[in-house]
Amino acid sequence: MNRFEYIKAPSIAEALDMMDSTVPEAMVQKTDGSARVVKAGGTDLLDLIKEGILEPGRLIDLKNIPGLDKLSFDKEKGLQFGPMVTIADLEKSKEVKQHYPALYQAAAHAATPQIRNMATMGGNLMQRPRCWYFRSNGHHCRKKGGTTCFAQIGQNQFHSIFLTNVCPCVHPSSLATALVAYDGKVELTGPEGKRVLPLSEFFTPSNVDVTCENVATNQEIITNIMLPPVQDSTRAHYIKQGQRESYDWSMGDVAVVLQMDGKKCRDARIVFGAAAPIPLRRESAEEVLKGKSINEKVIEQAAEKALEGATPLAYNGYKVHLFKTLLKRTIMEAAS
Amino acid sequence: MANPNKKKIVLPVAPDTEAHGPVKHLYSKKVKLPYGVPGHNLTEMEREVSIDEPPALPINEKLNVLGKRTKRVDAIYKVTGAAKYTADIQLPGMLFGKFLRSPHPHAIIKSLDVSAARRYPGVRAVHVLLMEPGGSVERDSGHDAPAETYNMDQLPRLRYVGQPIAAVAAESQYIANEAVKLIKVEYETKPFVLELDKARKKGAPIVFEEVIEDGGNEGDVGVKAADEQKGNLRGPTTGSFLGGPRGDVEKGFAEADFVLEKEYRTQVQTHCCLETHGVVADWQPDLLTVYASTQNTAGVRDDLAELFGLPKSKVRVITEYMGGGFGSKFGAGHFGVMATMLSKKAGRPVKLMLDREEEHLSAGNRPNSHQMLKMGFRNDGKITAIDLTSYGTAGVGLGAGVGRVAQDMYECPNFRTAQYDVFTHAGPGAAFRAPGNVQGVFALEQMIDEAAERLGMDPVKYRDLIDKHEVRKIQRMKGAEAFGWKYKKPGSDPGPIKRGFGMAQGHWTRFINLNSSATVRINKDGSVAIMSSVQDIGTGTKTILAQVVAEELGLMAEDITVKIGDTLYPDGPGSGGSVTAGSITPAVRNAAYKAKMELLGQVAGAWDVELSDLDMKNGEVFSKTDSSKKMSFGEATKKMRTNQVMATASRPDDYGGFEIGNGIGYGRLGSVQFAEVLVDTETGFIKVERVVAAHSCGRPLNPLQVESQINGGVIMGIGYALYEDRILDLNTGYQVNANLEQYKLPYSKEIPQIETVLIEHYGAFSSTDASGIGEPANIPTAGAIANAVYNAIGVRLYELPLTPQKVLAALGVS
Amino acid sequence: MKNDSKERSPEKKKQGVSRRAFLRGAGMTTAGTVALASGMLSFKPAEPAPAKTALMGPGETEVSLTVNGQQRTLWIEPRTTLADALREHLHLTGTKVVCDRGSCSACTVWVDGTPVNSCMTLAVDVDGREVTTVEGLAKDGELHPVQEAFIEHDASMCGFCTPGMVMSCAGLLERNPNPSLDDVKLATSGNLCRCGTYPKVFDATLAAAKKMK
Amino acid sequence: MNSPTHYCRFLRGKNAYGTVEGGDKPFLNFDPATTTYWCLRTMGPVGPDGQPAHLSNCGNTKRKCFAAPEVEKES
Repeated sequence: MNRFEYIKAPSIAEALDMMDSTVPEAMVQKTDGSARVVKAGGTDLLDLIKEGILEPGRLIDLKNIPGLDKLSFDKEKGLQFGPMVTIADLEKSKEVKQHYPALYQAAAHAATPQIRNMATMGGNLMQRPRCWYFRSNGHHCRKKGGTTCFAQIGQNQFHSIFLTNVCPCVHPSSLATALVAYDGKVELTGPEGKRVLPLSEFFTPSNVDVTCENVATNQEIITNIMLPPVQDSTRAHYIKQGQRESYDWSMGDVAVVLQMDGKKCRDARIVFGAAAPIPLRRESAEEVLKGKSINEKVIEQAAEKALEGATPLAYNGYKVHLFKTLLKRTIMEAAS
Repeated sequence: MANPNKKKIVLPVAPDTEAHGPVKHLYSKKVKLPYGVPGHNLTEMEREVSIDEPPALPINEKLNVLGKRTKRVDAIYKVTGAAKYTADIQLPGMLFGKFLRSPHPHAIIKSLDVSAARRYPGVRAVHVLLMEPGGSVERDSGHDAPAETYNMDQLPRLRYVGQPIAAVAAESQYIANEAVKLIKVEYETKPFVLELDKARKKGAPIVFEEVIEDGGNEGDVGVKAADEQKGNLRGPTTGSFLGGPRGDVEKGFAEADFVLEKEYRTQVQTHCCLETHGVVADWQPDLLTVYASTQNTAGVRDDLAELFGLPKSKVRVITEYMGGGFGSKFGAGHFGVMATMLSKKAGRPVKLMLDREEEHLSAGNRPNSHQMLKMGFRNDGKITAIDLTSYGTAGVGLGAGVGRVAQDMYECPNFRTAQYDVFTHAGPGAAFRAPGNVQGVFALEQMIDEAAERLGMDPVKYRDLIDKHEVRKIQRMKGAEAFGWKYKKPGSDPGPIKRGFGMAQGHWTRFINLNSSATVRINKDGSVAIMSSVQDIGTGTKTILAQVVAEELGLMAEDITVKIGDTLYPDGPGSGGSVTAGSITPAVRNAAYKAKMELLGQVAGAWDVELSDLDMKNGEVFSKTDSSKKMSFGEATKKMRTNQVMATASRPDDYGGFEIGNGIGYGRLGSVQFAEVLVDTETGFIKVERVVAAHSCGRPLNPLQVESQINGGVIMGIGYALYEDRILDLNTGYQVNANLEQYKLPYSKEIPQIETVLIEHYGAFSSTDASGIGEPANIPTAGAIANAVYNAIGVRLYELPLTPQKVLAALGVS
Repeated sequence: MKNDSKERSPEKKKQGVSRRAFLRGAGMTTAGTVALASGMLSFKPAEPAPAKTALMGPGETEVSLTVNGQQRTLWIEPRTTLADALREHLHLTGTKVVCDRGSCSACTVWVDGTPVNSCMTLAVDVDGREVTTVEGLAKDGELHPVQEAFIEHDASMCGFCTPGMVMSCAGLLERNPNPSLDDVKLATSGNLCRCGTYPKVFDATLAAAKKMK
Repeated sequence: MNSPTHYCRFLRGKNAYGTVEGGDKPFLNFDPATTTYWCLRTMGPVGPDGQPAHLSNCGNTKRKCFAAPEVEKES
């Protein structure tokens, strides 16, 4: 771990004033040890620093800024929570469990209980991928400004099966899978004010910019995450498959949010986690479900459609079948 | 494939270890000892033993402390955080060390410059590993070494990522870590090979290029690196202490009604000790003190004494608590030698603990294997021939054989094996909980199950037919009963999630280390202490020693102070090979018995009675004939003439002698395990639901701890069967999962319901008749799980670990 | 690592003596006594901690926290993790560092009553907060029921994971006095044990829960 | 067979049975297939001359790095 300065920011405005880099920038452009980056729970940031792949000059801690750890639910307005809300806070919230079961499931299966107590939702959405080449100090990969993708030619059993052409790392947040399925939005605050983006537009695929995973600039901080209200017709489910049931990263996770009129599906949102460098919506599969009664045949069709266009790598072909199974099971559970 | 090497195998056994058979004693006596399994075939065995031996112990049922579920004597220090491990040692003025390690799997160091590191504020010593054949131990002497730069003739060739090159000692770990990065190195990279199959192909990069002249050993262990056909190959090994080939394998196959021939593969597993390898070394002019996380304090002392030219009396190694070793923590290690070197240079204590990545890369691993097993069977079930050829890589090291289960578990007149080591550019292997046997069982026990199916026999009943091991037969019976074993047709469950049942068994040679000594000291205040260099690596050695002495002196385990893990005390055995309980407990009991006799002799004088009239029990010393003569243990010790009574004893030979050499006891340790699994055929995921583990370890001294060790063996076996795998990047030679996040080990939700069936088995071998359990507990698990997976899905998997990828591929769905 | 009482670095001098630092210096013994008397269930800091907004580091900076009921002041670099602060500076080596990345939970301590990984927490982040380590679990010479049960059920082997396991399991019982086996497995699902003590950890924790009723 | 009567004093090994020491100390009952070796001088599986440490090589008095055993020191 390199030496760094540390300051507790008293307010958003001051934090914005103090920061000068995103974490990706500090790893690619501003690598001279002077980068000033914000820190929330710190679980991912410390990991990067300990590995020696991030050497910031200053950490700006957001924990003391009042109001960022609030979670509120309103039947009309939906769910809203600040970036400093922890994964454990979501897991423990009765409202989340009752109204957003897919989000609850994702929270309950993320990381370890200890990490869930520490990791914040802002940090969770901003965290860097877990690709073992990216995380290794011995591999200067594209994501770190290099020219080689070691995963494409190397050990890629846990890598992506979609959007694999530039960097096949998978997005590390399994909570994002559920949040995107619920059509969540994120509020970014900068010196000029706030902007609100659907989460589906927040994440950046590697073929657009390989060095970062989202659109937040070095003058922006996540200040709110919002989910729309759920209807009486909303049905949702989330399944995560890790190699282990205990603490593990996802090999594949699926969130499905359906709007059901009786047996008939009015609307559907299907998102794959650990399938691509971003939480990946499968619109083509959603179209299969829309307007139909959910039965085994329809589900089968949706699963086939959802995996169309997959480009698995040398060692992760199994994921295609895995996702089909997970998707079928998730739809089945959601609809039942 | 097998090498039909028919020449006589002469094994390198030193002349003084060849003697076996009962030892002739100058003064002997005859004792009757329990023999067999209570409830089955318990009888008595008369043995002629030395006159010094204590009287025979009855079976556990008739004892007060031994065989009883006894709380670990040091548990309180573990649950409160008071236990000090090597990683916790802090000495005044202590420095922190850090290694520079190779970033390349194969390279020559063109030049190396340590001057910037040496100048870095807070750095107190730098040491470079130089290759100077015949040179002195101190290859970079003193603070003011003239050479700040080194050239390629002096420096080692690098053969794996993580190979140590140099190290620094500094005022803090941060400074040491930073300074190491300032060492300037110029590398010339070379082609490398990581894969077992590729390394043995013609044209593969050669790990050791020079021909080694076979310097005087039988041909089958020579390194023939320059031979293109055999590049990177060592071997084959065709024999072991259990003998060489037997019978005529070709004739055996000709006599068979059917022959099975299959290939099996196992992966590289890393030890993942929770406490990493490391030491704190404190070089003082009159004594070198080393706190070491080791399984063998005496071995570390001997290594350092030899290397630094010190008398053994001037090296003290201490291991009060240690956080797991599993076979990998033997010897002083590169860290131990380096820390000592740095401490000597800096004149201050140096702590050098590996970090988690270094632990994976350089602290050892279980080599992988590619086994070609061919067996002939007759329709009546008899095995007519076994032919096993194996290749395995321990990286730049050796020892990748697959053990001796195929040779020795089942009756078969015709056997041969050819076991090859393959060199690759990866970190060296190390002994790992039942070296070879775990790999071997995965192959052998699956083939036995295939034969049983072919014969239309229940796998348990089939083993009853071909396995002559008496105790294992009882284990199968009791285990099957506890499991509710019923043969189920493979793949017969409807629906995508299928249940399967399987079993496998293993065996382990009973090893005894005769270099096992201990002192028992009884103080005038009634306190009692045990002293030995033997260490408790988490198996519970401290507790069983306390129990043994408590039983002898009529006290309770908690009355005994156990001071072990310190080479100031008499030498104990290294804790590996499941030797510890069987080796050190008789020494401790014999010492306790001697001390007891000394104490009773002094009491007899004070009371004016015959020594033979006195005994101890329930905290009292009493006359066997005069009930008025009785006092508490504490009162009795007050009568002592001196402040303490002390006795030291060493492990005598096994009663009845040894089967082979000076330490291979009669009677193998058998183990049988049953597994129940669920296999999700749509995702490929396997869940182990239940394991019944039937084991024996001679006289179980503390069933509570035996159970814990069996649980541990089963859980480690689950990791090996389903999750663990060292994954190397084939383009850069790095281990991509050198952490505890991507190197997957079982955690709480992977733990099945485990039931232990413990068979008490008396062999009349020693004054405690105890044996170890560490290894036997780990051997059959992966085989049992593999058989259960087959039973669930009806398709057999021949390669570990049994990942979802492999299950789906075997089922033909992806 | 460096001794706490060593010469102070220039960064510290710049900060001057704050009111809090003065109070702490004057009343350390009293604060410790108060915290002990208030019992283990009180995780509120003895003194509400106003946020320090001054720039700290990169050299040593002052951090003050309550550890096992006692107020402690440390001079450490901001990069120092809580695990290192406890082990190297306060010599509380019961907390173990195994993976050093939050993957094994051997370093589990409670911050304001919540189990966290001390290897992934910066010590400066817990300034003014209350930390409980395995050494602080026993109260008035009485072991925590989970510790008692671990001894009784042989839930430690080599013992290196044990402090983390104990903190996870005791933490569970503080939140949920009536756990199921699944609850115990969930609470320890981030705790790695290579010796394989899990079955006995489960037994011990369930037994401790029964005893606590 | 021409098995050496003694081995390099710096050769060490580990098999299931226990540790194996060089010099005049005996090589204990032995399974060549599962014994790992190291050289005390390099603390790795390779001798100072860059060749593997193994029973078949380290009894070789012609090897550049061979060191004859000394009488055991005990005091």
